[in-house]
Amino acid sequence: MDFSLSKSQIEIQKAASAFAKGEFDKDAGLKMEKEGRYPAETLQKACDLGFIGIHFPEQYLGAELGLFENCLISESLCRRDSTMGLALCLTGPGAECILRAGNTAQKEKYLPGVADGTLFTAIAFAETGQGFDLRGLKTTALKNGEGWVINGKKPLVLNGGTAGVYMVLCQTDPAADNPDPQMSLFAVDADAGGLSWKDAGRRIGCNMLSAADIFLDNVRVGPDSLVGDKGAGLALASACYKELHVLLAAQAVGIAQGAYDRALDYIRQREQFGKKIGAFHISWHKIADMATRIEYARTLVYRAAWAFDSGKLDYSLAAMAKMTAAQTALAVAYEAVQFFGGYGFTTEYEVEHFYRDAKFVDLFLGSANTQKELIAQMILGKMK
Amino acid sequence: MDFSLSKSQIEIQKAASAFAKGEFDKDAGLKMEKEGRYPAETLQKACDLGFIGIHFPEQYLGAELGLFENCLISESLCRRDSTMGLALCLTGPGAECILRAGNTAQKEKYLPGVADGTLFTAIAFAETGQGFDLRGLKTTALKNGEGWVINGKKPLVLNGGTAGVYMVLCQTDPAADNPDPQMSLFAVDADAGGLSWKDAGRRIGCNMLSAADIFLDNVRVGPDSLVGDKGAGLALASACYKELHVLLAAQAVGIAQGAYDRALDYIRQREQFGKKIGAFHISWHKIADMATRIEYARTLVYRAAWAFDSGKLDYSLAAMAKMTAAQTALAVAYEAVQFFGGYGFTTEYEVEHFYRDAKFVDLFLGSANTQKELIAQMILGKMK
Amino acid sequence: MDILQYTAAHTQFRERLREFCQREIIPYVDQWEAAHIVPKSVWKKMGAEGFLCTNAPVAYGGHGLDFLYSVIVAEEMTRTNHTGLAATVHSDVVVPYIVSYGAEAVKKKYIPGCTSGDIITAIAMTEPDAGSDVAAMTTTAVEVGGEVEINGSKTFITNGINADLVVLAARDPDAENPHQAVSLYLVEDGTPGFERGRQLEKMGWNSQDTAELFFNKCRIPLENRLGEKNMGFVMLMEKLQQERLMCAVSAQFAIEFIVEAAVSHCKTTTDSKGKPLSKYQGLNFQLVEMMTNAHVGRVFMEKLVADHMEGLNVARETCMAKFWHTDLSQKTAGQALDLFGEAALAERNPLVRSWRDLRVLPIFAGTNEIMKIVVGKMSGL
Amino acid sequence: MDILQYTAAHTQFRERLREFCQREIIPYVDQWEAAHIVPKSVWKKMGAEGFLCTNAPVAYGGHGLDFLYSVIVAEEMTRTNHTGLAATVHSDVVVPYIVSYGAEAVKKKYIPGCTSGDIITAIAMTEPDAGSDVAAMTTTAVEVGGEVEINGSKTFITNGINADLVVLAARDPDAENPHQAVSLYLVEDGTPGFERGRQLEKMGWNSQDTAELFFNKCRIPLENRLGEKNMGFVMLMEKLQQERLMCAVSAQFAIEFIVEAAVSHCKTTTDSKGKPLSKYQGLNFQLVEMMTNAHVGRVFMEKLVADHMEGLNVARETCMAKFWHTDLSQKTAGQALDLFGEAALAERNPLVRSWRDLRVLPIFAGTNEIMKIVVGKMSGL
Repeated sequence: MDFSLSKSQIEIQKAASAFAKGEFDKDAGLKMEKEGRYPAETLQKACDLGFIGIHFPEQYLGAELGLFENCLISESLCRRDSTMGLALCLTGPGAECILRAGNTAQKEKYLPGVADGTLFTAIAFAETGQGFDLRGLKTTALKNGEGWVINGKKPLVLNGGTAGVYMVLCQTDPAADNPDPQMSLFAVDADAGGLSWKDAGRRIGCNMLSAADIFLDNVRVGPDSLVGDKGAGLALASACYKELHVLLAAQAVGIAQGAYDRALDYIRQREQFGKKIGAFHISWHKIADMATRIEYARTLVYRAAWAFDSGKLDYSLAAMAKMTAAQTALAVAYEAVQFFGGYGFTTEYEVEHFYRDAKFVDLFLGSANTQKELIAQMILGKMK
Repeated sequence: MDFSLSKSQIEIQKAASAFAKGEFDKDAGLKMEKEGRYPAETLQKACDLGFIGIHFPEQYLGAELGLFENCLISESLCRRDSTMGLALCLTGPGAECILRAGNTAQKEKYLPGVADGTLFTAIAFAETGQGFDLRGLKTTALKNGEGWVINGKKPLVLNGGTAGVYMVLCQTDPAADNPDPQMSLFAVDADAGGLSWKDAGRRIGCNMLSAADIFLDNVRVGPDSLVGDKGAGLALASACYKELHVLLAAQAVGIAQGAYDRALDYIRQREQFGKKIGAFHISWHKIADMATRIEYARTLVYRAAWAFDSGKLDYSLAAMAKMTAAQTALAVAYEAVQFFGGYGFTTEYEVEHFYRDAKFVDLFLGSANTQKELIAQMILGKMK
Repeated sequence: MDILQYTAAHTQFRERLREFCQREIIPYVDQWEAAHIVPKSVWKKMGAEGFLCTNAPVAYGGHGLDFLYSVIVAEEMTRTNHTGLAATVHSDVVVPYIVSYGAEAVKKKYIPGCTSGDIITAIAMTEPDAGSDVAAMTTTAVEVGGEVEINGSKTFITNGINADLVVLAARDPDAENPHQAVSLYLVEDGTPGFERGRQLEKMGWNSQDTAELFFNKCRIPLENRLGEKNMGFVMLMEKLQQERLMCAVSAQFAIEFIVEAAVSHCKTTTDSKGKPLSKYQGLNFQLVEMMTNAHVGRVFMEKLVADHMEGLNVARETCMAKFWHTDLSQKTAGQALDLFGEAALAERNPLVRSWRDLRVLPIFAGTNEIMKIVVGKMSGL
Repeated sequence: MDILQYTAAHTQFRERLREFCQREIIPYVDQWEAAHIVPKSVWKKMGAEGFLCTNAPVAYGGHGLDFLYSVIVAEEMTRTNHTGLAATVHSDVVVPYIVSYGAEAVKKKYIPGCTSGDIITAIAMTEPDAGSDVAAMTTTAVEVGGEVEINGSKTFITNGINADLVVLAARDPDAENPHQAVSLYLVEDGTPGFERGRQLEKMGWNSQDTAELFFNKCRIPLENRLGEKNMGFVMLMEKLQQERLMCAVSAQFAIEFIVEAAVSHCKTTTDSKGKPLSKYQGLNFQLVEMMTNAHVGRVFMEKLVADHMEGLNVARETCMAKFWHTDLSQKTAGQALDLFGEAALAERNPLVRSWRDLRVLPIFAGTNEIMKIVVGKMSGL
């Protein structure tokens, strides 16, 4: 085993940190978070420097690197500013579907836009009340000549309203008796007739990006909209979740580290009862716990990212990484807020949005309950 | 980064697992645990196969491998049987002092015996009431001609009574005003006049090894007993703890994995209320938690072992590994006992001693409170 | 056994109040959250219907009702899932200082307005650089002739913008012992030299007009001092039991509110095969644990309320409750969001507001770390 | 307020019992732990001094005292830090079956001996392959003529070796509904066909003679049936409230015993500079948290005991308490060992025995998972 980053990985990490340090303005960030505005200029610069879509092939403006490098960037950006980091790293969650399963035409159509910051993408898989799996989705795509007609609704889609394309998971054989109903994945352009959206309002975190409920009302799409094979939708969605779980986990590690950095700075400066907060023994216990959690979460997340790039990541390790890192981010950010006391509760200091963003990452694409389902399915699922 | 084991590491791991599978007899193990007997024959075989002292240089019967390989062996043996594993892996906790800091004569005198199973060693550092550090030790070693006279007592020394040599940490300048009092480390042979011991009885776990209170009453040792430099005792003891913390952490991972293996087997077989325990949804949640903890603990421990072998392990990462792995072993073994129900509480099934051994590893060489002290010292200690 | 003796009158009061909340509060909460303040008119409505200062003596214009009415108000207000109309802070934290320590004339002057809702009160203790450390207070009060001149600033003041009357803690700059240097004063809105600072923007409590207050050569009549000079610290200590108790009580009611919502969500949300989430055993057990903790918390809280009503000194147990209940509220709110899953990402889910609002409970009225220090000391550790 | 009304008589009883434990139990515990059993003579001593079956009616030879005396016995026995002399199981779990369901003659025959300690009782419910699943019981009882023939085996029977009288649950092989198939019988020691199996070796409870019992064509008189035929399940359910309550009660007392020991250790153990461990804030807070949890648990437990004494149905709350208290006991015991550090490695540290003994509490009398299932059902989830 070798736990050291390669030279080029260290360079990427340094570059991302330097970029965040140079471009993220604390006050502007706090304001944008509050107002739910998108940092468009910063995205442009991030794209110019190649941070977005670094895992894309070169012909689609990527650097042909791996999930590992993508994770290093995510971690560095979120460490500097949790909301800004999420905003920059989650412009293209649907792009992974295209990248991993799309055909050449689809890649050409969508990937360069994601990499140069002109296109936001969205995944619209889940629906209300499907429990832990996606088998019960009600959105249908029915064959109509060469193409398809899509009907349904998808609640609370991240980037809803701003995305140029939606990856929509649909039932394509709703009448089938098959206990594993046939699902397929479609890339539906935002300007497709019949697609509409309604802003979903502020969220618990990640407020620089938009979110909306998406309505698909007799949306007609051509055969070229099908991503991957007909009937492969569930597998593709799961694979996409798997990659995103690791990416979110890396973001969570960044959030945890950023909250920790701020807490450590604060308790080294701030005095209470005549001594630095950091000199209180309870601070020692808390800091030791926080640091330990960050170390084990980061190490696990790196392992998951490495496994993905080595072609051997299973659902269970991805889910473990997501659950562990998100819970670490939450616990660390919680204590950071507590160290700051009353100030920690105000939006003047950053720790409160690190805490909310940690909860966002914890819930987004499945809370711990969902992750446990995925893990146990791998271990015990065969038993039934 | 590369999270895969090398070919030779995989072979070592396989060999250790195969050895444990072939040589550890469940019923004999339960009996020896209960009676506190040492598995001398098994140790002999383990030594013959080179599992003990694998990290020693070849001239001292080792394989010149690293802490990493030592950890892999520890993990594999403890996984098969927690108590047997601890018994085989902890015959020589004092040997690390000699290996890392002893002179050639000391290495020649002690290391081969440890590697061939004829010599047990012990560390006798801590004393009652020294709080979190070792600065307040009362055992003294006073210069006497060329040699030293040692007086003091060391409670609850593992391998006390069976060890051939004790690594005794002493004050060598007790009158000094130095806030960091001068301590030195001595290798005291068990047959030194004035050294006596009193059996400390059964422990919460690790009951195949002995433990005793050690009394040093005007024990005269020669100049060749001093390990490392005069005054270097505290640093050497800390370095020894650091290596042992990682080793204990690997043992904890093995204990966790072994308890998990048994739980998983059991819930796949055993029925309650007409279905397999493993089919109850709460089992899914528990197993997912257990598996996740094991993964992050193991990954962190491997990283610490790798860091040691790469010469860059700090006290804090070693302490994190110890704390995380021990708490994982405890939590996992606790749930394993719970899955077994009433049987889990009996000594007929192994999970109860896995649980007790987990608590042993958790407490031995410092509970979480001590580990947090070490971690925070690295982070906040400079502040004061 | 019933630890608390609710009578028919209590029940009737609760029903009236619940109806009031449904009518006058809940429909407006979103609006107030956006405005970061509640209109003064709603305080007056609440007063007019008899829900403010229930515990203040009739002789001074209060309702003279027992402390259980305060508990009922706390419960029903918690169930409105907003914090702007901080009636409990007003009626059960601030006004009791006036009742206990105000001169006769002062009581007669202010308490009727506090009861009617014409006077909204706030307590100003915390300072920007002092945090939990009362001994580090820098706001000064110098008594000269028949007046007192106040200089300094306060922060994190609940009802800060709306407040018509502020109970202010300030130091005597000449006193040597910092624990015998603090006095309490009443400062009216409009007094020259008393200015509001910024309204604080926060993670939660968005309808609450938490603010900074500034005092610059602010002069008030000497009769507005509460109690003896330099005895403020003792008075604060004396009243902290009830303040911290109300924290624990509010946390308990929030926990119950959240558990009910989580149970209802899990019972009514079904998976694709019609199985409710509550039948998934892993989630079912979480609900059971949440219900159990809520039940344990309820018993602990009721016992403490009963002891408090008997006038017992339960300062130690109250500090325990303050951290125990507010910590549990964090855990419960987090678990509830997990049960909602992605649906809990959006603020349109009311439990997101609960989660955000509750985060301050382990911080204010003495952080939970301070509570543990106090309990440790009182336990002889 | 005092939730439980301890009188001077209760206090006097407690003092007498504590003295008895100091004299007759604590000095011998190590011996009994090594022997894996307590001598029958100590049961008789305990009976002779009036500490057994305090709650059984005077008319049948019991002491006719209120349930608080049972709570006192549980508390004082817990403080002996051993489990061999399982007086609570005898007096408050097993004998109540005889009191409630025994025929007049049966009660007169056995209860005086139970009270004097001449008859030690056990309850035999659990079977090797059934675990918590009563419906899977395989031990059969066939009533033929005036006799009952019993065949089968039981395991994990507390007081199994010492028991002179066993309350046995067995199935009617002809009954169709497994929940209306179980009857309860009294089987005396020495009845032909009733054999003890192995004494079970366990992680803890080492002085407890937990054993397997075998019944092979074991014939008992029909009058030894408790209550109606095939109504055993209902009787078990009826008595489970008290059994589970006693689990929670014992866990609570163990928690308090451990917290006291941990506090005392940390106050008296000093570091090299004379600073007690309890002054290290990280440890100090742990002690405060342990004390607080113990206090919360005490209030919850007392309320439940009071309700139980009033005859209320608190089955749901009792199941909550059973898992809440026994889970807390695990956490508390673990934390205490951590505070002792390496000194807690050796069994000569009494808290190691507490830690080992307590581990069974979340397992027996219905695992904590079963408790959660029951609470969930009773809560309509």
